[in-house]
Amino acid sequence: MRPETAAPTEGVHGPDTRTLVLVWLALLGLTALLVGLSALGQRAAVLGLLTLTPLKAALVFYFFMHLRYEGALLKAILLVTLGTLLIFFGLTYADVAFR
Amino acid sequence: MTTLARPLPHTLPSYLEDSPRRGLAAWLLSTDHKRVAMLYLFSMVSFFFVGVTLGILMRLEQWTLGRTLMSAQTYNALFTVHGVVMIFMFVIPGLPAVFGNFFLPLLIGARDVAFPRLNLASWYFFIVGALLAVLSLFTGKGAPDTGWTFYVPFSLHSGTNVTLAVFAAFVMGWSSILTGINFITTIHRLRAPGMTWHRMPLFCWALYATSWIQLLATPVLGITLILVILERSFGIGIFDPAKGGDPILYQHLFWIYSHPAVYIMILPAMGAISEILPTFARRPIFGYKAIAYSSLSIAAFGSLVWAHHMFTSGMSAFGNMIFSLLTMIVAIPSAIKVFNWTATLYKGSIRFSPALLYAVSFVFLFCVGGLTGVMQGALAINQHVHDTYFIVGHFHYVMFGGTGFAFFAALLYWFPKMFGRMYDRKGAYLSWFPLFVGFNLLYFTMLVLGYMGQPRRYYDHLPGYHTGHLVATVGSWFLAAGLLLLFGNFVRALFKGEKAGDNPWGGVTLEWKVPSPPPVENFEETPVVTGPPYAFEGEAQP
Amino acid sequence: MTSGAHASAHPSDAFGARLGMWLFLVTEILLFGGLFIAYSYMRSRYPHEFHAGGKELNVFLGVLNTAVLLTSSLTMALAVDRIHRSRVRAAAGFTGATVLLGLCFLGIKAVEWGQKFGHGLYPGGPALLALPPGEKVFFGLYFTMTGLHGIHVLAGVSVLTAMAVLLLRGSAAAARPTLLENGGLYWHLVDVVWIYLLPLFYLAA
Amino acid sequence: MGFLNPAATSAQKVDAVFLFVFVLSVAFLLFITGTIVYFLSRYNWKRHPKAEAVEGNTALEITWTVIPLVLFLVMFYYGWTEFSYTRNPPRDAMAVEVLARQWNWTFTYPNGKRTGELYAPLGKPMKLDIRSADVIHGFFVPAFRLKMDAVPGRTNVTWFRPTALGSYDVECSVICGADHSYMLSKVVVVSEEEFKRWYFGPEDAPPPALPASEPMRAGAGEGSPGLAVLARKGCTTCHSLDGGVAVGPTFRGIFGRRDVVVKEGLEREVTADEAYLRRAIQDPQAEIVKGYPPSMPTSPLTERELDDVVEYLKTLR
Ligand code: HEA
Ligand code: HEA
Ligand code: HEC
Ligand code: CUA
Ligand SMILES: [Cu+2]
Repeated sequence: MRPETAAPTEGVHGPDTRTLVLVWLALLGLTALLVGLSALGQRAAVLGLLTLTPLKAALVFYFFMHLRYEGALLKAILLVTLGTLLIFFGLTYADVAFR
Repeated sequence: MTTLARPLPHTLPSYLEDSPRRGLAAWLLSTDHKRVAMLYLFSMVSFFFVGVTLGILMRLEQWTLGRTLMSAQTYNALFTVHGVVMIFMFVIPGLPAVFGNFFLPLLIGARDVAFPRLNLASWYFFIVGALLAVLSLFTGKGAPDTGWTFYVPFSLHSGTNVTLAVFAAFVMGWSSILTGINFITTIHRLRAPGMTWHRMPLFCWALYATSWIQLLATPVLGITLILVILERSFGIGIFDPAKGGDPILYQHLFWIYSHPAVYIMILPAMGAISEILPTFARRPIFGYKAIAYSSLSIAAFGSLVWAHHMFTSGMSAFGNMIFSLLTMIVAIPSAIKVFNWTATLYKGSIRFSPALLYAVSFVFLFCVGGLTGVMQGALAINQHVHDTYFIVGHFHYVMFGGTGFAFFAALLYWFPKMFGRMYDRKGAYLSWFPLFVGFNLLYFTMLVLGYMGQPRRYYDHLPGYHTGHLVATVGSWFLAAGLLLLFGNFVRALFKGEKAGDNPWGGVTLEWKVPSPPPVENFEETPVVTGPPYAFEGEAQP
Repeated sequence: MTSGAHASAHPSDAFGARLGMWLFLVTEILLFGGLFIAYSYMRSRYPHEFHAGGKELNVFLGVLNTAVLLTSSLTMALAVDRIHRSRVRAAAGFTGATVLLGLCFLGIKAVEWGQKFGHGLYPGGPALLALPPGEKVFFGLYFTMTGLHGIHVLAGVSVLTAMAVLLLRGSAAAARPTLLENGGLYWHLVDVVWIYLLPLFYLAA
Repeated sequence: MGFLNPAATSAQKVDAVFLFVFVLSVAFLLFITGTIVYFLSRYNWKRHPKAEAVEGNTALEITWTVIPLVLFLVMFYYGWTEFSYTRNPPRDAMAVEVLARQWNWTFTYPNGKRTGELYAPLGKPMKLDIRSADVIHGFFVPAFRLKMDAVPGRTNVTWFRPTALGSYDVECSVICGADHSYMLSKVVVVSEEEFKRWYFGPEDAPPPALPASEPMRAGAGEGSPGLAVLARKGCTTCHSLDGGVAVGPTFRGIFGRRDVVVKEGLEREVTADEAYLRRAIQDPQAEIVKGYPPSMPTSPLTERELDDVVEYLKTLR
């Protein structure tokens, strides 16, 4: 294994049961919050969409998918992916938003 | 290397002789990366000849005004199938699937790619997709007639077999994605001890960048094609203006993939050229890091420019502006490569060979293609030349003159390694003349026709363009002659070629340190790398 | 001699296998990413129609399904945790629970689609054709995106079922964490996609 | 040949940008090719047996990054300004609606006049609102270096100011089906007086003509008035007069022909008498001739034009 890319693969490297359950509760709580926020109206709903949803996704990535316990490579890969997607969005909007 | 800690032993039989299976199964079920590469090579060259024949037929149709050989419907099917075959079955898998599969593990000192079975599965995806595409010609209401771009709403209304063709492209896309996953993992995990990133040959850098584009862009095409199929079968209304959909959205999604795809085609070609030039100049490549990083930046910037295919579609003024600006910027890394290649010849000790001749022709033809690309990127010029033969000229220069010639150059360079036999070098020089002359006669004329205003995908043309069409058609015959000579030479060498020896060109990267053809395991013992990739000092002259 | 290279270059490279899986997830993200681009493009063209369309959806079922899927993600994560601790039967149990929750999700989805279909709201359906253009697009996207997501859930359920069976049968390959871990990564990604679909269609449309 | 003759202000601007980029490109191409050929011969191993390992040169790398970058930015800027010119019509431009459909062009003027060829007064700006009735087409006038797609569901705008009298090709530039390459028309640039005579003239005023040296396309305006209407309204793009295969049924021998038509889903046989012909022209979607697509548009014809057409169709034996 190459030192630069080797990740801590040995042994158990995930969160323990307690952490997992806490994350799950947080996810449910955030969902409830999102639903509540959306009831307030369109603006609040969009605000929730833009803030709470990425937060929920981050929790899943970070704990359920063990990203927190991985080396830099996998984190970089996810960042590149999301960055690319963001660029696709941004440049599409360069057309759509200025019609 | 690539300077090795010590020379490698040579005792094992070659991969061509060593297989637990017999007959066809030895090929169709083998997960050896070299055999998979051969599967790709032979299936792809066959499709290439199909595509090329369609190209010749199109040229013949333009020989006279009005009908020459076929109906308008047939002509429309011809350029569609020609485009689909050439793009999805030849230039996109082209260098990565053949030379990447064969040489990536060899170049980094690995025994195979990271996921050998997945690798074979990729070929099956490819061949199934390709066969579906062929099937789409003969079933339903005839071959698709929309052009390889499948623009909606025409592709929604067309009665021809668009659905099957689109599905075929979808399947082939997965082949491309799986190959990309495999190569990235291989480069990260399977480099030999001492093979640091900056000791990797440049072809590997190019493949790495290519694989990332395949991963990030191909899925977008996948979903776009699915939407076309859903729209055709269920009328979901996302693209159909009659239902509130928007054709421009389709164009965005299509080009988000298809512009990066042109860099999938050219990057490995550039990588192969970066291997060939130092070997024959017998000196390290000029600006190793500049070339390596420009591959990555082409991959990155390449995903920012897609809408330069849509300048006349009615995109917003701001969109036009920003995409034209970015298009100009993506040309910079290509320019850096061209200058570094030129400088690599400086103060070398150049041995001429067919591979070198094709490689420098690549540089010339790619420059013509690239510079016409820059012209199209300038907004004012684009609105005149868009959808004319100027575009057709541009992309044949970059795809055929670029990727195609690099494919020939790579084949001339690595053929002795892959098969252990040498082709007739004089014959290879000889076929260059008709190829090069015919190429320019055919495609430069197209550039002129395009600026005069000949639209593309035209079955018939106005009388004013007739002379140009005649010249181009004659050029295509020269081209055909050259291609037949070249491939005839290869076929002859497969059976009758003399033994090539392990290192006919005096190359120094790892693939030249193993026997020709290499054994199944590639390396009898794991090589230990101690130096940069192109160190020619102290190497024996061939 | 030849067999070594043919099986897998490095069968023990657990990180390599995970890397491969993550790269595959990259493609899945962009596959759905294309649809998200289409969604936001159309939404900025038809803000009001999207709002009207969103009102027609059953928020209760959507939120319920979110809870189901989030819980299935928890059981999946627990299964992976157990396999790391070599507690194979527990891992199989949690995998089984994940499968059941996945099926539950699909069941609710089926009910929801069934209601829409019952009202003639399906691509080409009479009620849908009567809607203004923007709402047609909204429902087109709704069916496409939830449908594609459903197919992914179905694929995940099949893969996890196979793994649970392998674990119960005591397969050595399945007892190595790699397989279940990769299955889990896939399942969580499907969950993430749904986390986005919920507000896009049910809440903030 | 005449294809390269620029005939509008937009053409002059595009040509200028092209020339600029072209000259730079040729210079770079010659420089690179020359250098490669020179190196190949100068550093051939016979003349230069010992290679020197020059690994790179940072100053050079920066030079050949920055110089092209600056040049590219200039090209972009020049291209963008001249492009913006063609996208921003002046206020006094006459607005003509361009409707594309498989496979012909219809031009509608502000006063409701409708033609199959575009007539434009010399030196006056003309704005085009480009629409499509079915699939995407492309409105392309090579002599004006002007191109704009006709996209269903939206209106794209461009404009031109002609600088020379003459008749110039209009070509469809986006693949739109079998007859894509026959989806042609003309822009006829006439003097302002001639244009006004036609534009303000009566409904059936003869189309504006070029000075005698520029012949009009054969057929249009010659012979019977019915034929002139057919040419003007673009009927002949879909219907042949000589029995040739086209989008719609041929007009040859149409009068008295027995056709199978589909009406409200039912097939029946009709004889093409005068009443039927009038119905088929005025309400084309009501009865569809079997084996043809329901793609014929409704073109408003005056009573007089209708009479002329029907009279003419009778003569096509
Ligand atoms: C291998 C494939 C390939 C490659 C590498 C490229 C490379 C480039 N392409 Fe090309 N392109 C295609 C394949 C490719 N293209 C295809 C298939 C189409 C048509 C699709 C269809 O519609 O069917 C197309 C269409 C296309 C269009 C759309 C035209 C239209 O339809 O209106 C544009 C517009 O900007 C464009 C631009 C460019 C540019 C700027 C580059 C650049 O990357 C080029 C960079 C290279 C150089 C610039 C040369 C070297 C540099 C120097 C020598 C430096 C010195 C020069 C100066 C300072 C001037 N291309
Ligand atoms: C790598 C890609 C590639 C390659 C190599 C080629 C090669 C050729 N193409 Fe290609 N072409 C495309 C990609 C490519 N094309 C694409 C993407 C399009 C756009 C499609 C679209 O609009 O949707 C296109 C469109 C296109 C057009 C435009 C059609 C139109 O707009 O109306 C034309 C017109 O002449 C043409 C001609 C040719 C010719 C003559 C060749 C020649 O190079 C062929 C040379 C021929 C030979 C060298 C023949 C030798 C062999 C034989 C004679 C057969 C012998 C057989 C056996 C031994 C089995 N092509
Ligand atoms: C876009 C193509 C198109 C144009 C333009 C067009 N038509 Fe047609 N026409 C058709 C088609 C297709 C049919 C057959 C289907 C139908 O009956 O509607 C047809 C049918 C007809 C028929 C009935 C023919 C028969 O055999 O019964 C007549 C008469 C006719 N057209 C006259 C005209 C006239 C007059 C014009 C011009 C004002 C015109 N068409 C313009 C496409 C066209
Ligand atoms: Cu209309 Cu092409
Ligand atoms: Cu492009």
